[in-house]
Amino acid sequence: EAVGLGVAAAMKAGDWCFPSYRQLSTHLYWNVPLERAMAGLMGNAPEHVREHLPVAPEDAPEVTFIPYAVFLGTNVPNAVGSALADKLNGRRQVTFAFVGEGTTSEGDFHDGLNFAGVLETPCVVIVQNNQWCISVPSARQTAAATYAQKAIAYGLPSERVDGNDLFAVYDAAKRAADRARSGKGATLIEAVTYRVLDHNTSDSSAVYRTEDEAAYWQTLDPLERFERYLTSKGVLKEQDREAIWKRAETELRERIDRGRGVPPTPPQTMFLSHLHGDPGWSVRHQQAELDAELAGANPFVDFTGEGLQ
Amino acid sequence: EAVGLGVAAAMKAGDWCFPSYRQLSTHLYWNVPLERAMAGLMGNAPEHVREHLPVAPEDAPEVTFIPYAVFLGTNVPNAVGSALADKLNGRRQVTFAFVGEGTTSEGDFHDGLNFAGVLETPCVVIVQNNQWCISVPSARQTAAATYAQKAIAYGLPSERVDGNDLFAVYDAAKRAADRARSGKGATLIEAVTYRVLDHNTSDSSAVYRTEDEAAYWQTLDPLERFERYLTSKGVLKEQDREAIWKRAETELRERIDRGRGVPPTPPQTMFLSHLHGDPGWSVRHQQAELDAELAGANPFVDFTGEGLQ
Amino acid sequence: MNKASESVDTMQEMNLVGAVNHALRFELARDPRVRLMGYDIGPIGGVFRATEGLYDDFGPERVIDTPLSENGLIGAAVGMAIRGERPVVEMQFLGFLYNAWGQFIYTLSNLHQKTGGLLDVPVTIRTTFGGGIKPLPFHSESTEAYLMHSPGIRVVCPSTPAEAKGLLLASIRSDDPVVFMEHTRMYRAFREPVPLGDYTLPLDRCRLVQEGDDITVIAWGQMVHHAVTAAGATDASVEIIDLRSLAPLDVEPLLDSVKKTGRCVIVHEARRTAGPGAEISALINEYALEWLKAPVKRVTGFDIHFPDNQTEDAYLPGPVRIGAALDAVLGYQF
Amino acid sequence: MNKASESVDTMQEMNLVGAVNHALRFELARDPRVRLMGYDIGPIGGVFRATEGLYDDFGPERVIDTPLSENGLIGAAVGMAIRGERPVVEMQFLGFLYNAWGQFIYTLSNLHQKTGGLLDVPVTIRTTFGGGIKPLPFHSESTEAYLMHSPGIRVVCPSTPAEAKGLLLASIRSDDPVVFMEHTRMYRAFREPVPLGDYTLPLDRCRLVQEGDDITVIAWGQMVHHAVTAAGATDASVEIIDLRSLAPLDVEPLLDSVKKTGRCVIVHEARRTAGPGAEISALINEYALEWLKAPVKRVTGFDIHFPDNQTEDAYLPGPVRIGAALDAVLGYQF
Ligand SMILES: Cc1ncc(C[n+]2csc(CCOP(=O)(O)OP(=O)(O)O)c2C)c(N)n1
Ligand SMILES: Cc1ncc(C[n+]2csc(CCOP(=O)(O)OP(=O)(O)O)c2C)c(N)n1
Ligand SMILES: [Mg+2]
Ligand SMILES: [Mg+2]
Repeated sequence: EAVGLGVAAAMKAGDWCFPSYRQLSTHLYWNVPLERAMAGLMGNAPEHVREHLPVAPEDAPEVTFIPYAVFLGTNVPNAVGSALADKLNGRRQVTFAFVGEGTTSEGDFHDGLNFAGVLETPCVVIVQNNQWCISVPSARQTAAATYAQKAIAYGLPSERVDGNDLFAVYDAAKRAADRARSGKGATLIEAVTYRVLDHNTSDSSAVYRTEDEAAYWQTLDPLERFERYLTSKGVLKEQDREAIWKRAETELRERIDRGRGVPPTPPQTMFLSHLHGDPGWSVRHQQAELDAELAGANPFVDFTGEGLQ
Repeated sequence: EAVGLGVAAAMKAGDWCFPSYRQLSTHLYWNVPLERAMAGLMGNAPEHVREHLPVAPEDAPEVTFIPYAVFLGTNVPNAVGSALADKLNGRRQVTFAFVGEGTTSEGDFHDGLNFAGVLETPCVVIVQNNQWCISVPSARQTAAATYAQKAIAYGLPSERVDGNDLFAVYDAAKRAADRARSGKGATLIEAVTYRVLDHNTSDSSAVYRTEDEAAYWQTLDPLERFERYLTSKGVLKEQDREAIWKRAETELRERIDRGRGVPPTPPQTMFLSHLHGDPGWSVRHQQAELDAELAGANPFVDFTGEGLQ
Repeated sequence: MNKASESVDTMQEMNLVGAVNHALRFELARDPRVRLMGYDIGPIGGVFRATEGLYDDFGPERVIDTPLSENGLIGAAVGMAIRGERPVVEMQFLGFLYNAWGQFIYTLSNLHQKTGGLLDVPVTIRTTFGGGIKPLPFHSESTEAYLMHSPGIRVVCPSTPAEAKGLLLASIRSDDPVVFMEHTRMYRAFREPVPLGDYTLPLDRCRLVQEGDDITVIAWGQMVHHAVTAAGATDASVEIIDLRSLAPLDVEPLLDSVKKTGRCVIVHEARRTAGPGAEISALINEYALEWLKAPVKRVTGFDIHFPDNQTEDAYLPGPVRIGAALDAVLGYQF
Repeated sequence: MNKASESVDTMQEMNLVGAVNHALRFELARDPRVRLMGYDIGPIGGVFRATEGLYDDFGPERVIDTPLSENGLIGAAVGMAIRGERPVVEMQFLGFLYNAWGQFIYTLSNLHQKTGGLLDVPVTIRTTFGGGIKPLPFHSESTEAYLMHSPGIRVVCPSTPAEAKGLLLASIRSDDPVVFMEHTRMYRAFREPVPLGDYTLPLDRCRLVQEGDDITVIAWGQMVHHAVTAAGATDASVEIIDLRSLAPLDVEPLLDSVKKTGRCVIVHEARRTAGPGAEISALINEYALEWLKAPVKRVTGFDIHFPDNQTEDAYLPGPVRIGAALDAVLGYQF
C-alpha cells in the first residue's frame, strides 16, 4: 500500500496517527508490533494481548497509533482535537488521520475538517480514494469531481496525488506535514488508488464491477512500480530482492505465529477497563455473577443484594 | 427580510419550504396564517390552534411550509428527501430549505447537500449569512472565505448575493428554482445580510460586537432600499405609502389579537398525536392518570393494572 | 388480516433473511410508494444479502443506494415519507444508528407530534442487531432500550421467518415510523414455512410461545429460542412469551401470565442497567406485586460495551444461564 | 477530601449557575490542562451565563468558542483528552447531545475499553436539562436514561449550589468521561453558602436529604425540592434520597432505605417507559422484595416528547403529584 507507506515516511517521532483499517504499511513502517494486531484480530482483549506480547520500552513505536475507527469517520474530529492539544501546548507534533473516500460522506468528516480550518490545527487528513465503498462506486458517493476539492468548503489547502506512486504520496505528505509543523494548519490529501481485492470475505465485487477495471489497476500495482524503480536505479539487486522477500516472509510468519500463540482471553477480562476505581454496585454484582457461573454455581441466588454467598 | 421575500417570489404553487426561524416574510408572502404562528408562539398545541383558528380550504397557502427546524440543520436532509420524492414521481415541484450560516457547520448540512448532489434532487438551499451565530462570528464558524464555495464540496452550483437586495435575491432564487424545475438538480445560495437585533431576549450583542458594525448595516436596510426604489420609479406614492403601512399594521395587529384570543390548550391535548391507533397500554394508563389528577382523584391507586376505578 | 387468512395456505420454506427478502419483494411489487434506501443494498443486495435481486428486478428508483451517511439516510427518508412515499431504510447495523440519532429523535420520531398529526412519517428502518456472529465492535449491539425510551416510534423484533414476513409487511404499511430488528445470528439459523400471500401480523402484540404454570419467561429475538431450550431442560412448567413488540409494550398479557405463574425471568442480550428488562420488571412489580412468589430476575448482557470476540460467549445469555435463573426463581421461598 | 475540610469554612452565598461559574474559574486557575469548549461560551459567557467572565480572564486558549457542531465538539474534546488535556464541554442543552450521539458512544464512552485502559478520556460534558422555563422544544429534555444505559461514563446531577461546586470539581478531575447535568429551572432558584476552597464531593454517592421511617422517595435535580415540599405536606415520616449519581448507581443505600421503610416512590421528569425509575424499581424488587409493604410507584413525565409550553405544567411532576403517590403507596395494604 503506497499511500500508507508514503505518508508514514513523512511522519516524525512524536507524531500521532488515527488510521482507518487500510494502513498496515504505516504501522509496519513505525514498528507497531504486528503480532499484537494479529492477536487482536483473533478476538483477544487488548489488556490480555499486552500481557502476553510485551514490548520493551526501547522497541515502542515512536509514532503513536490509536486503534482504527471501526465507526468510520470518528477518527477525524478526534485527530483534530489531538492536533489542537499539540498546538495549544506549543508542541511541534503533527496528527495524521486516514479515511476512505466513502467516509467523506459522514458528518464526522465535515465536523473534523471544519474545526481544523477554524482552529488551524496541525494535522493532515488523507482520503484514500480507492474508488469503492464496499459496493458503492465513488460516483454514487459524491457529485464532486474530486475529494481534494472538498477542502475548499473548509478554507483548507489540498492536494490530489497518484496513490500508487510512493514518491508522489511522500512528497505531498511531507509538504502537508511541514505546513502543519510550521504552524500553518491543516491539509487535506486525496490519494487516488484502487481496491483490487474484495472488501471483505462477505463481499463479492464481481457482482458490481468489471474484471477489466481491476485488471487495469493491477498494472499500476505500486509495489511492482517501486521495485522496478529500485532495480533500474541499481539500488535493488535480483539476489537481494529474493533475500528481502524471504526475510519479510519469515518475519511475517514469525509474528503471526506469535500472535496466534496467545492463549485465549479469560472471560473476566471484559470487566477490566471501564470506570477508574470502583465500577459501581451493579457491575461489581455482575462480575460476581459471571464468576459464579464460571465456577459452576448459580449466579442468580442473591435476593437481598448482600451478594452471592 | 429581503432574503425570505426574494426567495418567496421565486416559489410556485405546489412547492415545499423547510424554513429556519428567519423567514416570516416568506410565510406572509404565501399567506401562511400569522394568527396560527402567534397562537403557537404562545405555547398552544398545533391541534388546538387548528381547531380554534380554522382556515378555509380556498385560503390554504399554495406553498407548504413545514414547522421550522428547532434543531438546526435537520431541515436540509428532510428537504432533499422531499425533493427526491418529487423527482422520482416526475413532479415539477421544488423544495426550498433555509439555514443560517452557523448551521452550515452541522453534519446535517453536509449530509443534505451531499445527497442532493448525488441524487440530483430539485431543491434550493439558502444560507442566510447574517454574520453571527448568536455570539459566534462567521470567522469562527468556518475558515472558508464564503459559504457559497461550500457547494464545491458537493459538486453543486452556487451563487452569492447581497441578501439586502430584494431583486438580487429574487434573481438568484429564480435561476436556482428554474434549474431545479427543469431537472438540473440542486443549487446552494448564500445571501449575505446581517442580524441587526439581538438573537433573542437572553442575548446581548453589545458584549461581543461594536455598535458601528450594526449601524453600518442599518444603512443597508433592505426595506428602505426597496421603498426608495419603488418611490423613485413612481410605483409608490407618499400617500399610498402611509396607507399601505396602516393597512399592514392593522392587519398585523388583528391577526396577532386573533392568535392571542385562542383559549389555553387543554392538558390532555398532549396525548393526541403520537402513534396511529392504539397508543399502547402504558400511554393509555398515563392518560388515565392525568385525567384522574385533573379530576382531583389520586392517579396512583391502580396496583393491579386493571385501571383506575 | 382477512387478506392474510385467504392466502396463508400457500407456504414455502424460508430462513429469516429469505423471509425478509421475500417480504420486501412482496411490498415493492404491491405498492409503488415503497422504496428501499441504504448503502450496499443495490447490486450486491446488502452485506447480509437481504435485498439480493431486488435492485435488478425493481431498478435504481425503487432500490436506492445512497452515500455513506446514516444521518443523511434517515433525514432523506423522513423527507420522502412526509411527501407520501414509504421508504424502507436498511441500517446495516443497529450500532450505526447512533450516527443518525439526531434525525431519529428530532424528525423521525417527532414530526408527527410536532405538527399535531398533520405530517405522517411512515418510514421503516430495517436494522440488524445481536451477538453470535463475532464480527467487529459495534456490529453486535442490542441497544433497543434507547429506542424503547423514545416516543413516537414502533419497535418490533421477529423471532422466526414467518413472523418476519407478517411483521415486516405490517411495518411498511404502518403510518408510524417503525424500527424492525433482524437478528444477524438468526438470519440463516433455521427455516420454516412462510405464507407466500398477503400475510400481516399486528405490530403491538406479544406472542405466547408455550404455555406453562410455574414460571413466565419473557424474551425476544434469538433469546426466545434459548429460553425454549432452557425450559426443555427443567421439569417445571414454563410459560414463554415472545415480546415481539418492544414499543409499545403489550403489557396486559405479561401481567396476566405473571399473575398466573407468580414467577418471572426476563431475558435479553442488551446491557442490564436501564435496559429493556428494567421496564418490564418495574411494570410487573407495580401491577402484579401481590401475585409474585419470588423476585423477578433479569438474565442479560453485562453493563459494558459489547466485548471482544473471545469473551463474547461469556457475555451473552444462553440456555445455561437462563436455566440457572429458572432454578433460582423457582426455588425461591418467602 | 482533606483539602476540602481545610477550606470549607470560608463560604459565599451563590445560586446554582454562580456556583458552576465559580467552580469552572477555580479549576481553570488550578489546572492549565483544563479548557472550556463550546459555542457561545466565550465573550457572551454562555446562553445561561455559566461561563461569564472566564473568556476575559483566561483568554481564547482556555475558553474556546467552536463552530456549531455538537458532534465535532465532543469529537474534538475526546481528541484533546487522550492527549492529556482536561476539556470541559458545554452542551447548551441535553437535547442537542443527540446530534453528537455518534462521538458520544463510539469514542467518548468507548476508547478506554477499546484500548484496554491505555487511553483515558477525561472529558466533562456540562449540559442543561429539565423543564420549567418554557423555552423551545428539545430545550427541556430529561433523557438521562439514554446516558444511564451507556457504559464507560459517569453521570452526576447536583441539586444545590454547594453540591454543584463539589461535584463539578470532582468531575473535571475524574479520569472518566462525566456528564454533569445542570437544571435550567434551578440556575437562579435559590442561593446557599458555597465553600470557596478546594471542595470536592464523591461522584458515585447518593445523598440522604432527610431521614424517615414510613416511605422512601428517590429523586434528583429539581425533583428533590418538590419531594421535600410534598413530604412536608404529609404527616408521614418520609425519607428522601437525592440520587446525585445517575451512573454508576449507588444501589446499597437505596436498598437499605427501602428495607427500612418498606415503601418507595421514585420521582423524575424523564419519560416513564424505560426511564431511570425503571432500573431503580427493578433493583428494589430484585433485592428487597421481602421487605416491600407496597408496590414501588414511579412519578414521572409521560411517554411523549416534551409537550408544548401550555401543557408542560400538567406534564411535569410537582409536589401535588408526588403527594398523591405518597398517599397511595402509604395507604396500600396487602
Ligand atoms: C459509521 C459506519 N457506517 C458504516 C460502516 C460499515 N462499513 C465498514 S467498511 C465500509 C466501507 C467504507 O468505504 P471507504 O470509506 O471508501 O473505505 P475503504 O474500505 O474503501 O477503504 C462500510 C460502509 C461502518 N463501519 N461505520
Ligand atoms: C442542533 C442545534 N444546536 C444548537 C442550537 C441552539 N441555537 C439556536 S439558534 C442558534 C444560532 C444559529 O445561528 P445561525 O445558524 O447563523 O442562524 P441565525 O440565527 O444567525 O439566523 C443556536 C446555536 C439549536 N437550536 N440546535
Ligand atoms: Mg473506498
Ligand atoms: Mg447567523
